Amino acid sequence: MDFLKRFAKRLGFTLLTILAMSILIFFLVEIMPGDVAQTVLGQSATEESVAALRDRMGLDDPLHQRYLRWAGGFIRGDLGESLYMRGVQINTIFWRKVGHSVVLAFTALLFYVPLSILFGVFAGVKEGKAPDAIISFIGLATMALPEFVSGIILITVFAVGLEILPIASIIPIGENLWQNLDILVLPALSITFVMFGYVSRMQRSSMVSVMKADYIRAAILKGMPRKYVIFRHALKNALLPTITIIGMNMGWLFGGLIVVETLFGFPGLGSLTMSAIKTRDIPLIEACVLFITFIFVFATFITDMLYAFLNPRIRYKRGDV
Amino acid sequence: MNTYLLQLKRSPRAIAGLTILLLWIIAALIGPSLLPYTYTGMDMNNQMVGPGEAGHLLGTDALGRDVFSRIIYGSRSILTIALLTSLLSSIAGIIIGFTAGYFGGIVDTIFLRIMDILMAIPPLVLAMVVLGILGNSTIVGLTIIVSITYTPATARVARGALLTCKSSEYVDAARIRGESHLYIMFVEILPNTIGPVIVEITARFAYSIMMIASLGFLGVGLQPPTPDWGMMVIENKSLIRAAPWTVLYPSLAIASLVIAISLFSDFVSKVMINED
Amino acid sequence: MKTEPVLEIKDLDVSYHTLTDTVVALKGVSLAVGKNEALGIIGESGCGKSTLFYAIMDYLPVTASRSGQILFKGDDLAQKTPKEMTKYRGSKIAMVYQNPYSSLNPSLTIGFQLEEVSMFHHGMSRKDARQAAVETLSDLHLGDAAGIVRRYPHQISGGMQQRICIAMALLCKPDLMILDEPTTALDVTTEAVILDIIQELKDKYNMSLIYISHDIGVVNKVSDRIAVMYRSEVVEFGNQRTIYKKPEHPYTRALINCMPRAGVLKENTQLNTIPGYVSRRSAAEIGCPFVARCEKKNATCEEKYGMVERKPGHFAACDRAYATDIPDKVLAKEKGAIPEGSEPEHKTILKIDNLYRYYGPHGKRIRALDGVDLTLDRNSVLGVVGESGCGKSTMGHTVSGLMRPTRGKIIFDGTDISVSWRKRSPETLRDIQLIFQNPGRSLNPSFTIENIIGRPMLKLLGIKSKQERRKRIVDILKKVDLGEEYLYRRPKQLSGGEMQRAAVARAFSIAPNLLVCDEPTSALDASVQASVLNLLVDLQKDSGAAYIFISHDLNVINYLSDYIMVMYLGRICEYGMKTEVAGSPRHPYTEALLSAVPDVDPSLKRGEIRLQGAPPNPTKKIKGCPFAGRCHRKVGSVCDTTPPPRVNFSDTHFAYCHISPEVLNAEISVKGIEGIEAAADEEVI
Amino acid sequence: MKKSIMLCAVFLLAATMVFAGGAQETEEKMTIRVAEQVPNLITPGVWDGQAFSLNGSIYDYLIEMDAHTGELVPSLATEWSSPEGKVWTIKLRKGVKFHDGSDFTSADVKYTLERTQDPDLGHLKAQDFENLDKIETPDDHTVVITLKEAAPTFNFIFTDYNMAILSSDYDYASKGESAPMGTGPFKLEKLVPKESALLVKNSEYWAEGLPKAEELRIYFVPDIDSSVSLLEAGQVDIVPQISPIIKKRLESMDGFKVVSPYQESRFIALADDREPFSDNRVRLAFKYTMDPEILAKACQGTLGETIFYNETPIVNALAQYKEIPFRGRDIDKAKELLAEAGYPDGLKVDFFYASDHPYGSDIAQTLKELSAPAGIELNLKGFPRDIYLSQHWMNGPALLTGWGVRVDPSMLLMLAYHSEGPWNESHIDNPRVDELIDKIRGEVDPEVRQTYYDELQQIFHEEGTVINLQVPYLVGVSDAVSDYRQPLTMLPQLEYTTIK
Repeated sequence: MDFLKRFAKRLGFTLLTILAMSILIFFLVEIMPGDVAQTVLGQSATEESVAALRDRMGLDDPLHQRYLRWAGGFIRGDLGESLYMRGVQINTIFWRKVGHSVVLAFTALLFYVPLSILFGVFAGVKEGKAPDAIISFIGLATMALPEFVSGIILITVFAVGLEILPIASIIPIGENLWQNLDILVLPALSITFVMFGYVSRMQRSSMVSVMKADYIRAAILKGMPRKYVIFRHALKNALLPTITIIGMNMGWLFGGLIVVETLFGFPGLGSLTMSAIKTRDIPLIEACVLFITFIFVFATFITDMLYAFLNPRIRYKRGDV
Repeated sequence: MNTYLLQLKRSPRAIAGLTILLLWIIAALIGPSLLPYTYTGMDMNNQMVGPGEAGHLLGTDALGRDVFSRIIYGSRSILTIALLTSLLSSIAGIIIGFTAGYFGGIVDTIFLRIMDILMAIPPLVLAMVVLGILGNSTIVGLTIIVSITYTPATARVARGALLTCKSSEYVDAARIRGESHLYIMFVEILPNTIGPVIVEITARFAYSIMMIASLGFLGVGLQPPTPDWGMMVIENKSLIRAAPWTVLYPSLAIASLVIAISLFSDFVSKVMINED
Repeated sequence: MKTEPVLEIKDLDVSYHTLTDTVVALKGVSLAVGKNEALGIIGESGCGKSTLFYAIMDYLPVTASRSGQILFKGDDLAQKTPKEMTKYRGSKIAMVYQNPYSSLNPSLTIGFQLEEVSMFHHGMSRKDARQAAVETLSDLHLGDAAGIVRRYPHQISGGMQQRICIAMALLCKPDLMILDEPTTALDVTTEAVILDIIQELKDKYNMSLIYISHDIGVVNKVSDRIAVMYRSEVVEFGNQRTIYKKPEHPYTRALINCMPRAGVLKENTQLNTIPGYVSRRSAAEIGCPFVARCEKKNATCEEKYGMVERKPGHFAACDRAYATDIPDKVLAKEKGAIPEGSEPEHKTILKIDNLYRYYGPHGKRIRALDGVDLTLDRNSVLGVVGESGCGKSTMGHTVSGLMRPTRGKIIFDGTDISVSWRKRSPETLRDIQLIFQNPGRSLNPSFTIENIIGRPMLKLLGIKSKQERRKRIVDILKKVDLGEEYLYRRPKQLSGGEMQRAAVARAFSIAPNLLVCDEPTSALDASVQASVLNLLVDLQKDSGAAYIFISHDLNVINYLSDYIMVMYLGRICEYGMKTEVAGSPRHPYTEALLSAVPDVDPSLKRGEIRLQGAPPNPTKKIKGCPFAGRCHRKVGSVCDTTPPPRVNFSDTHFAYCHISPEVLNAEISVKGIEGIEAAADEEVI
Repeated sequence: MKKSIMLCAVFLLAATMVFAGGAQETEEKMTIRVAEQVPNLITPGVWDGQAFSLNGSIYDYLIEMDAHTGELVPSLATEWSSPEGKVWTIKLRKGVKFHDGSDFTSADVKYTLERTQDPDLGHLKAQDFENLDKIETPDDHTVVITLKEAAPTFNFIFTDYNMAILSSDYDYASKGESAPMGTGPFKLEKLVPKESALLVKNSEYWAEGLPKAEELRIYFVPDIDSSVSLLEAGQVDIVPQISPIIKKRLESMDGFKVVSPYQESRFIALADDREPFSDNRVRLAFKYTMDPEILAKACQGTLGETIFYNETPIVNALAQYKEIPFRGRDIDKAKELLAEAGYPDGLKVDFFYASDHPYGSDIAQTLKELSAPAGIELNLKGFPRDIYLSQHWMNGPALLTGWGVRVDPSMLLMLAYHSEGPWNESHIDNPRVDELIDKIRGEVDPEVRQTYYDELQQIFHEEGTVINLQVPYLVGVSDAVSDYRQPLTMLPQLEYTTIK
């Protein structure tokens, strides 16, 4: 079936992109100015102690050798030793934080995907009328706010004003995220603002174009009531492009994650990346950035497959009867 | 040209967007010279005074600097960067997108692969990693880095616009006249892709403002004391309870500028797209 | 009218209100359709025929205003609310649209879209509905009905999709079926099959029909009575035969004279053209809509204007079609027979032999051109005709240099040009010009006409001075009767016909020796097409250039060409002089093609040859004759195994067929384009 | 279909309301909860001085300082003596055990001291201990240290935060970051690097009745505002290193108080080895543009109370401090001096600082504003702290660096102001200053030593290369906390602290 062939081709291509990504990130981080060992040992380190550390960390090996060792480790899930905190394996802190970020991202998705589809469809159906104008304007306005601006507005209203939600997202020691779900609400809402604006506008325009299609006119003139035509005929075709849009926007979602986690101090992958960059902890930076791109590329791949699966034109080959 | 003005008159949202944008541009051009305070002047007796007090329209920040003049001056740097970025990335995007789209074949597939890879890293992360290491940079540095992260997106749009024109018959007609590739690309096709390209430039303008503000917020914006709206927000974040105006007004400034541009670019896309 | 009308429209007005002005779409339209009667509606684009059926179905956009009565079996649809209309839509009045593919929902199975009609209107269960659907499909001669029901729209061919749409309309047993140009997007042979089916179903379910089209030939095949519309008004309404034989309204007469049809050849008649163009109608305009372009207008046209019953059952808004006080401007040339021996002197300019062109990767190679050879003389027209996918456009593109042939030789005026345009010498580039099908896309929208036409002069003729170029442009524009003011206009400001004439001007501005026309008039209305065809004929007289004229419309080919080549699946079926191929076709496919051609004269009868199925998949290698699968005179298994030999009927006329020449010659039937003269003029009802 | 979407949206909103309440913590054991900055390295020796409460509670020191009186009090060392400062005899406390059960003996002290000279460790106190000649351990509880040159105040070095006493047979190189182990009042129970640490009471601690609390929870929070909101939400009791703005807010609310145990220094170093500050007239001109009042306000403090200004490296809390009145801001004098030095129309100079270090960017921007009228245009170059330390510190014309407090000023002078000092950031090369520093280190008699200090401070005032702005180290504490002690050694003594 050509669907499987397409699946295999796309999967291969996605893995290729990830490989190319890892090479790009590795060299991008490597060429950064400043001597890593010098930074670790601090300003007082003597020349020979710096040289000793460089040797121990294999910083002087040829570049490709170091890349292979690092990539090998990454595949096995061992992200190597944190340069900054000697003796601390990146794994211990990395995967917990990734877990938190995935939960936050998922909550944001849970908020904005149904909402933007609901409003997008509603605005599309009522094209040109009052609700359409209102929803489009709201969409435009929220899309224009960077995450931290909407975050600050949310903080002033909910955390400072009404004081019903925590201003900072901290997990007390010994507890885990699931016992403190309230720290998820404000960060997720800040991301929802931007994503809602973008996706609802896309959903609206896709709904509008589907409503103008010939087969909708044919269905109505077949005597089918308008509501039935909207749900059974229009919705299925209108939702297809939205899947790809959500997939493509994962990049924005992760960009937004970093900003929001910094604003709320949320212990996720975003704030870990920020502190990694600040402390120039090279292996940690590489791990974080590569993981973000891995999720992003994988998400696009999944949405591609979902689109191909749900779209009969692609799923079934053109068989002549 | 008058058809555009006619349509403009009929869409209130576009007018609102345009007026706010023009206000900001005027503020950026002549604002700083009219202000009573310089953006770095420290009035240490009036630290963190509220809006309207002691002659400060929007109050002062922790160092006693006038928030209003810092915002006005900040508009100058953010507008210049955003303008330069959207122009730079669009021009680069057109050149790359056109060559790839026009010649097709391997050139095109290589281009697409590279674009996929570059687009795989969220632009904010890419810019942050580079800026984070180089430390606070100047307007030129920020512009170059943000333009590089946006070029893949504009290149893709330019390529799309070219492909729609390339398949039409007037290009075939030009080919069998023996016209050169450059002539076909930039004399025959370019004028017809102006619509989507202009739409892309205005959209990119709005996105780059958001990006620059976010980078400032993450602490990798402009070198102090040049006011950078994003930096102003993060610097005064700890005052959110004591002096909320120091955080709120820069945020509202960012919001108003970005919304204004989005409204206008929304209008431009409506006019441009259904025109050709 | 014999029976009580199923649908009666009285004084229907529809106008669209844009922000700046209001445009009239329908003005005072009155029509009636009897039970089991087929009403054809003819009109060029922009005459309001589509608005008519939207008005009937109350599916007008929100900016439209509608007034007048639409009586369907007595009750007035105009007063119905949208909710009540749902009872009428689909169950009492059903629709069939122009492009079948886009009228079917791509992500729902065909079965579902058929069942929902009967489930909704007749309250059937899904199982019964599916059963009804399968039965109706077999009515439409669709083979594996059970299989089709499970498939998606993109998995079946164009003709098949249109039958599904008709089945969908039939499923609710409507009293009235409205068809809006249902076959325009289909091939001639498929169109003939669909038209037969419609005719058959009309009688079987004794439905009444409204058939809307711009092509008189197609309408003749189906309708009993015909209404002619022009600029939002019905100008003539009457029996099918009298409309053709004795039209009352000058527009109807002019429209019929514009169309190439049996017996009309470039040698003996110049197509009648209607000067000017269709302008939008503002609310203020009164009187006859055709007055601006009518050659027979006189003082009475304003006041005495209105629909009058000129003859029993024949209404017209004017009766000056044959008025003699103003002489006819366009007179048919003396109708001499084509002198037998006077073939144009042989001076071959183009020779193609063994031309192949394949597309796509090795595995799935599409054989667009599968071994074509021909010769073309200077100052002559080669008409290339065939259905879609037969490779005619590919042939045009390889000759004009857009594409490089995969194998084979193209010799032009002695030089080998079987290479793409990049490697051709400037002289060759100047000598061969191409005119495209879609006028709107062949002129660069952001250029003025002056630099569109001027550019080839500068590039290929090297005329540096602007004044010199402008002078030449002006007089070439005059030749295509476009005024000097067109120099500074952009393509968007021109009508379809004007754009195509500008394209022709561009081609002729550098005096080419060979002009390849790829279906130049199929996107144009009849009257506009006529002006372009006349232009091509005149320009050939003084330039002496050779034409390769590609089209799927046999009437146009028959009118214009000297030689005709019939192609099927990338190969030549039959080649010969026009009189030979169109006059007395030999190859079974040419016969089938000719019999399927809808003709303007309703009385003309043609053979009833209908081809079943669709052309085979182009990617498969064909050993025998490509037409074997569908041939109605298939000799036997030899047709499938061995490629048909070349059979010569005269030194210019040959075909590739296994049927022996004797049998072919013996059976020269009168199946030619002239058709069988109607036995006697049936009395005009 | 549309109904199902509506349902899902309603469910979502309901879910968030339910969680808004958050789970309340219930515990009965007395627990001290501290919100610290996120530390980089915590292994003693390379520990760059963040998260003091963690190491302060895990490790013990030979000598500690009384938080109230400031005198040195015996800790692991019961007594220490040196007749002329060259040979030091230290008696060690008996019966002390490490958390892993091993005994505390003189071998551990010998290991800790010799570890400072370990080449590939890069110990921060390596220079201070170059003076070591040999270390003898006559018995398990006595250590005799012989120095190359006499150092009467050598004993102060043992109070430094990096001189935590380590067990000789514990592998700190690999476990120092993930499982620190010492003799201190609290034992490490669980450490999640960069996130949190749980310490429990060391039941066999050598001081009876200590520590008072059962448990010590430490959260590592990257963002100071988040820590403060935890304090206000009652989820933590102690938040060190808060900014003066937060101090103002906390004091305005009841239930909280702000403690200021000691002062940190912000040294503005004017490089003596390169243009333009190599010329003392330019240095003086820069000093004449200073305005301590404005600088204090920039740091949200008030001059003389929380913020102090002088032009010598000696912190005013120390006995050796000599009060020298401020020369006054005089722009014309500054211009005059600049003209004399060959800069009639002003000059442009790069100013490097750590942009994310407390007070850093505020002070930098204020200095630029103050010096501008005199024609000195500071080109501010801010970098994240670690890039600043690794690439720009020690090699810029003008630097702003944060320095911790040293109980014995001679240690600081040796490190930063002796011409061969390893951290001589201003590249000062003044023979008289070198001579005075050597004399101070060798002089046994305090009065004579003080005369050298006075002369040194006068030289720094007139031609020094440093401007010292002392800023308060502030700790936010909730009222539930009693007896929070943090002496000049910067190590909080949480063993005394109790929670109501």
